[in-house]
Amino acid sequence: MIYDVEIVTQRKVATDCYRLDIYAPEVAAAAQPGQFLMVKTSFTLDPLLRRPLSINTVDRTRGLVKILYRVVGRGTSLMAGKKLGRRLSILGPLGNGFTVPSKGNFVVVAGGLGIAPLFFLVQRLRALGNEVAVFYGAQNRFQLLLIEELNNLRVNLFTATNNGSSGHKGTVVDLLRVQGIPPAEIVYAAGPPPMLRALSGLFREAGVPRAEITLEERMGCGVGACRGCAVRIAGEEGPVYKRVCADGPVFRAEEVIWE
Amino acid sequence: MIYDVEIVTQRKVATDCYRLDIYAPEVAAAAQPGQFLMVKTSFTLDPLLRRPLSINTVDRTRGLVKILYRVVGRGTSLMAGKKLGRRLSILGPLGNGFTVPSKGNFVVVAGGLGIAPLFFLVQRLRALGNEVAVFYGAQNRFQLLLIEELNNLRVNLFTATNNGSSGHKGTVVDLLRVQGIPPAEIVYAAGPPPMLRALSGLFREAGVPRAEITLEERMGCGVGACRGCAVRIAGEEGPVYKRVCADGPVFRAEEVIWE
Amino acid sequence: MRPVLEVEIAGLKLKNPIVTASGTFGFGLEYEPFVNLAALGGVVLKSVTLNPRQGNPPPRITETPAGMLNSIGLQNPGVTEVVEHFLPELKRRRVKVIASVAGETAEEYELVAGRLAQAGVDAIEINLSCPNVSRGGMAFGSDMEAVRSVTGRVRAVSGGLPVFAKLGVLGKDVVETARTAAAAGADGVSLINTLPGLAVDPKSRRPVLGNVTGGLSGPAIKPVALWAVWRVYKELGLPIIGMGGVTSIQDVLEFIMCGATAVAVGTGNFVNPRLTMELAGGLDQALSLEGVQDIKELIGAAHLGSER
Amino acid sequence: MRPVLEVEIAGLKLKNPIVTASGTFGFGLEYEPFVNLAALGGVVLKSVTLNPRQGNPPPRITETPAGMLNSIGLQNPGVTEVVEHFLPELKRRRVKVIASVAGETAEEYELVAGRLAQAGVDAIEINLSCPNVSRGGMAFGSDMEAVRSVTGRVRAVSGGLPVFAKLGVLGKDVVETARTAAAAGADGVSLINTLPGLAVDPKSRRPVLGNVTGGLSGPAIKPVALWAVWRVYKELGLPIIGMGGVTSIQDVLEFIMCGATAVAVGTGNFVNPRLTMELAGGLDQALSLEGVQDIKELIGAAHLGSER
Ligand SMILES: Cc1cc2nc3c(=O)[nH]c(=O)nc-3n(C[C@H](O)[C@H](O)[C@H](O)COP(=O)(O)OP(=O)(O)OC[C@H]3O[C@@H](n4cnc5c(N)ncnc54)[C@H](O)[C@@H]3O)c2cc1C
Ligand SMILES: Cc1cc2nc3c(=O)[nH]c(=O)nc-3n(C[C@H](O)[C@H](O)[C@H](O)COP(=O)(O)OP(=O)(O)OC[C@H]3O[C@@H](n4cnc5c(N)ncnc54)[C@H](O)[C@@H]3O)c2cc1C
Ligand SMILES: Cc1cc2nc3c(=O)[nH]c(=O)nc-3n(C[C@H](O)[C@H](O)[C@H](O)COP(=O)(O)O)c2cc1C
Ligand SMILES: Cc1cc2nc3c(=O)[nH]c(=O)nc-3n(C[C@H](O)[C@H](O)[C@H](O)COP(=O)(O)O)c2cc1C
Ligand code: FES
Ligand code: FES
Repeated sequence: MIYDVEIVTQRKVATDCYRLDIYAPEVAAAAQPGQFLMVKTSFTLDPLLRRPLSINTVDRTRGLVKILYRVVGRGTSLMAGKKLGRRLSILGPLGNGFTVPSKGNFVVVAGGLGIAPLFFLVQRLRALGNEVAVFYGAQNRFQLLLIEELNNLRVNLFTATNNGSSGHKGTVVDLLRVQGIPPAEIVYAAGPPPMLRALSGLFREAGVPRAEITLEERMGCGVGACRGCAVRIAGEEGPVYKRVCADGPVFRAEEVIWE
Repeated sequence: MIYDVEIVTQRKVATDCYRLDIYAPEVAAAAQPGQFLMVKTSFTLDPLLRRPLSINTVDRTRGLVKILYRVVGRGTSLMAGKKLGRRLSILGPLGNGFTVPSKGNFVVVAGGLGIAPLFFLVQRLRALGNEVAVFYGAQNRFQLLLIEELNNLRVNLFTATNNGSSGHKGTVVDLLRVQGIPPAEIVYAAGPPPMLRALSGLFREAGVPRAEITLEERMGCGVGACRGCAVRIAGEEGPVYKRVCADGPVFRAEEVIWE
Repeated sequence: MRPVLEVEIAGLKLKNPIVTASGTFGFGLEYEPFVNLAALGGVVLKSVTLNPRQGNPPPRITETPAGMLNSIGLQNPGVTEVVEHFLPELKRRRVKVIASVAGETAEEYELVAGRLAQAGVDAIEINLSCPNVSRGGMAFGSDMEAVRSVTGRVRAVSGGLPVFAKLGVLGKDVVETARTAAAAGADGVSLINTLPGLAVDPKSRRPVLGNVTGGLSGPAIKPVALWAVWRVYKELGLPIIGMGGVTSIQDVLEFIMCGATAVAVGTGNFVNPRLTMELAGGLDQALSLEGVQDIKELIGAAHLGSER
Repeated sequence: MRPVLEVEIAGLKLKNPIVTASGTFGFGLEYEPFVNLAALGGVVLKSVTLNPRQGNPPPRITETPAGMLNSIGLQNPGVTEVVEHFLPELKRRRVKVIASVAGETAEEYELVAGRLAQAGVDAIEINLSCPNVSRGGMAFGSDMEAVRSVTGRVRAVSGGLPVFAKLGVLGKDVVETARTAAAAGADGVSLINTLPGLAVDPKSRRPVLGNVTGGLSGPAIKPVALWAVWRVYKELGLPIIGMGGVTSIQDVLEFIMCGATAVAVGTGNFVNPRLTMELAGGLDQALSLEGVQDIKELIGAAHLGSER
C-alpha cells in the first residue's frame, strides 16, 4: 500500500499540466478506475501532507502507473520539478472506484482535469466492448488532454471549449443541454464542483438511471481515519458526513448534498 | 549583498565533504579571507534559515566563489543534493575577515573543516610573498582536504591525523605541542571549539604576539541585527556578548571567554 | 543485548513508548493495512461522545507551514458503537487501548467514561479541549472548576484504570491545569492538544475552514509541546504522554528526555502511515547506538544539570 | 490607477502597512545594505530597557520545523544609547519609528517610554512578554493587574503618541488581555509575540538553548497569529499590528483580511533580508490584480459573512 517509487517519465502535456509515469507494479496490478494515490511531494516537512491524485491509467505489462495533474500550488509545482529517476513516496490504490459493468451503453462527462480518473474508466469500459460516449469540456483546445488516446479507443467523443476553439462553444454542461444525454445504463462525471452540481441537476431532470460522480476534498490521512475529507451525503436518517477517501471518492450523484 | 546564483560545479572531495563552485562575480571581487556567506538551502519553508558557510576561496577572473563544507544535517545534505545548473540564494560577503599584513612570517592552524576559511587566507598571504607554516589536523588522511593545493602554494605543511595515516599521530594541538609554534607575527586558527580553546591556551603560554581565530555560532540574520550569534568576549568593562556575524567571525584568541 | 523498551506509565504497562494520538488514528483498524497494532505500545482512540456526532462543515483540513489545521468537530459514532463494534475487534488484536472521552457537559464525560471502563479499555484519556456548552463554549481545560469536576467524575467511574487528562496550552498555564487535574484524580497528563489557529484564502477572502478556526498540529508545534512537557515534568513530576509533531526517532527521544514516558504520534501518521511501527521498531537500534540499556534511563534525562 | 497603500493606525499614518517586528530588525540601520528604510511603513525597534542588557547565554537560536526558537534575552544598549545614537540616524532617514519598551518593573517601562516619547519617536509599543521580577518572573502580559499598571503608566508619559500593547497568546485569553490593555490606555495591539518553546539535542541530552526555553517564531506560528488577530478584531475592533510568520504577499493579505491594519515582518527578514521592501513594493501589483483600489477595503474583509 505504501511504496517508494521511481519516476520513469514526466512530460508537460499543456500549460501547467503534466503526465507522470511511475514504476509501481503492485499498484498497477491492483488499481481500479476512480481510485487515487496519496503522493508525498517533498522530503522535507514543508509541504507536509500528501496530495491526493487520481490514477490516470496503468500499464500492467510494464508495471507503470500514470498520473495526470495540473500545477495549482506548492505541492504540484514541486512534483513538476522532479526529473526522471527521482523517487516519490506513494500510498495506494485508495478509495472506491467507479462501477464497471461488463455490458451496456455508457456516458462519460469530463470537465478539465476530470479527465484524469475518467480516462482509465473509459479504457476499461471499452476493453469490455461497451459503447461509450465521452463529453469533454475545457478552457480551450490546448487544455483538452488525451484526445488522441481517446480517439484510439474509438469512443464517441464530443468536446466543448469556452472559447470555441474545439467543438461546442461553451461548457460541457451547455453541450449536454444542447445535445441531450444519450441513453445509458450509467452516466459518469468528474470535474470542478460547480460543474458536478449543475450536472447532478441535469441528470435528475433527464431521468438518468444511475449517475456516478467523483468528488474532491482536502485530505489528511487518505485512509479513512481522520474524518478530514467530509462531504455531506443524504443518508437514510438525514444528512451525514461521509469520507471522500474511504467512502468515495465516487458517489452517486443524487446522494450528494451541495452546500 | 544578496544574489541568486548558479551552481557551476559541485564535487565530493571526501566522505561527507563537498566543494561547491558558484558564479557570483560581485562576491568574488569583494570577498576577504575569513568572511562568510549565508546560504539558503531550500526553496520551501523547511529548513527555514540560511546556513553560514565560509568563503573557501574565489576565482576573480572567472567570477567564482568556492565553498567547502561537510554534510552534518538537513541543510547541508540538501546542498549536497543540488546538481550543477541549480540556483542558490546567497548573502555576502559577511563579517570581518583575518588581518592580512603585507609582510612577515605567519602560522596557520587548521582542524578539520577549519581549512575552509584558512585556505583563502593562506592563498592571500602567499600571494603577498609571505612565509606561511600550515599545521593541519584531521581524523584521517582522506579527511585532509586541499593538500595538493596547499603544496602548490609552497607552504611549510605539517599534518596530523588521529590514526596516524598521515603526519603526526594525534591532534594538531598535540603536533604543535611537540613541534613548538614557529616564530610568527600572527598565528591564525580555525576548527572545532575544543581545539580552539586548547590552542588559545597554547598561544598564551607560547607568548604568541597576535592570534586570530574564527568562531562559529548558530545564526539568525547573519547581518548583526538579531543578536542570536552571541559569543562572550572580554571587554574593557567586563565580559560582553559580541556578534559572531558582525563583530567576527574572526576574533583575537585572548579576548574570547570560553564557557 | 537488546535495550529494554517496556515502560510503565501510571500503572499501565506498554511494550514500548509509542502510542497514537487521539483523532489521528481513528479506532486503529483504519491503519491495519500499514501497521501491526500489536507492535505498538498502545492505541489511543478518537475521542468518543455519548451520542454519534456529525462534526463540523467542510473544509475541515488545511495545510500550514510544517503543520495542518483541522476542525473535525469530534465526528464519532458514539460510545455504544465503539463499545459494541470497535473494542471487541481491538481486544482480539491484543493491543493496549486508551479510550479518549469527550463531552459537552461533565455528566456526558462521566457517562461515556463509565461505559468505556466497563467495556474493558486499558486506560482513559480525558479530552479537556472540548467546548463546555454550559459555559458558552469555553474549553473545559481553561476553567479550573470544570477540570476538577470532569476529572473527578471520570476518575470515580473508571475503577482502577489509569486516567490521563489531555491538555492544551492556551487559556490557563499548563502547569496549573495539570496540577488541578492531578489533584482531582488524574494519574497522568497527555500533552499537548492542538493550538488554536486560522487560515484565510486570500482569493475568496474567507477563512479556509468551514468552522473558521481549527486546531494546529504537526512539526510546527513540536517546540511548544516540548516546552509543556518539560515544565510539567519539572514542576509536578507527573507521568506524561507527550505529543506534538513527532515524525522521527529523534523527536521521540526529545519528548522522552523532556520527561514523557510515552510518546504519541498524530499528524505524522498522515505523512507516513507506517510511522508508529517504524518508530517502535527503530528505537531498538537508536538506543543500542547510544549505549542505552533501558529507555527508562532517558525519561527526563535533559533535566539533569538543570535545577529541578 | 495605483491602489492606495497608505493606512492610518491609531492616528499613526504609514505610507504602507509593512513594518518590522521588534527584535528582528535591530535598530533598522543593520538592514540598510538591503532595505531603503524610507520605503517601509515604519520600523519597530528592538525592545529597549533603561540600562544596557547583555542578554542570555548562547546558544540563543535554533531552527525548528518552519520556524525558529530564540532566547536573546533582550540584549540591548539601553535607552540612552538608543535616544542619542540611533534615533537621530533614523530621523534623518525620514522613516516612521515605533519604539518598543521593555522592563523588569512597571517603573522601568514608564521611565523608558518617557525618554523615548521625549526623543520624538512616532509611536510606542509595550513589550508585555517580559518577565516581571516582582512577580517571580511571570510575564507582565499574563497578569491583568500588571497589564493595567504598565499600560497606564506608559500611556501617561507618552503624550499624544499612539501606544500599542504587544501581546503573546499564552497565559490569559488574548481578547481579555487586549481588552485590559485598551481600557488602561493602549490605542491598539501588536499580535503576536513568540510562543514559548524548547528543543533538545538528543546527542548531548540537553536543551539546545543556553536559556533552556525560548520563543517560537516564523511560518510555523502563522495560523496561531491569524487566530489571535481574528478574535481581537472580531471581539474588540481594536487597531492591530499583525505578525507571525509573514514571508509573502499572501501572508500579508491574510493578516489584513483577519483585521490587521499594519503587518510586521520578523523571522522573514532572516530568510530574505529584502523581504520588507519586496512586500511593500509588491502590494501594489497584488492589489491591482485583485481590483482593489485601497488596501483599507481589505482590513477585516474575511469577517464579512461571519457574524461579527
Ligand atoms: C480524490 C482526489 C483525486 C484528485 N485527482 C487529481 C488529479 O488526478 N489531477 C490533479 O491535477 N488534481 C487532482 N486532485 C486535486 C489535487 O489533489 C490538488 O490539486 C492538489 O492537492 C493541490 O496541491 P498543491 O500543493 O499543488 O496545492 P496547494 O498549495 O495545497 O493548494 C492550492 C490550491 O488548490 C486548492 N486545493 C488544494 N487541495 C485541494 C483538494 N484536495 N481539493 C480541492 N482543492 C484543493 C486550494 O483551494 C488551494 O488554494 C484530486 C483530488 C482528490 C481529492
Ligand atoms: C561563520 C561560519 C562559517 C562556517 N563555515 C563553514 C564551512 O565553510 N564549511 C562547513 O562545513 N561548515 C561551516 N560552518 C558550519 C555550518 O554553518 C553548519 O555546519 C551548518 O549550518 C549545518 O547546517 P545543517 O542544516 O546541515 O545542520 P543542522 O541540521 O542545522 O544541524 C546539524 C548539527 O550541526 C550543528 N550546527 C548547526 N549549525 C551550527 C553552527 N552555526 N555552528 C555550529 N554548529 C552548528 C548542530 O549541533 C546540529 O546538531 C560555518 C559556521 C559559521 C558560523
Ligand atoms: C485530524 C485530527 C483530529 C484530532 N482529533 C482529536 C480528538 O478527537 N481528541 C483529542 O484529544 N485530540 C485530537 N487531536 C489532537 C491530537 O491527538 C494531538 O494532540 C495533536 O494533533 C498534536 O499531535 P501531532 O502534532 O502529532 O498531530 C486531533 C488532531 C488531528 C490532526
Ligand atoms: C530573534 C528575535 C528577537 C525578538 N526580539 C523581540 C523583542 O525584543 N521584543 C519584542 O516585542 N518581540 C521580539 N521578538 C518577537 C517578534 O517581534 C515577533 O513578535 C515574533 O517573532 C513573531 O513574528 P515572526 O514570526 O514574523 O518572527 C523577537 C523575535 C525574534 C525571532
Ligand atoms: S482524509 Fe482522513 S478520513 Fe479521509
Ligand atoms: S546572526 Fe543575527 S546578529 Fe549575528
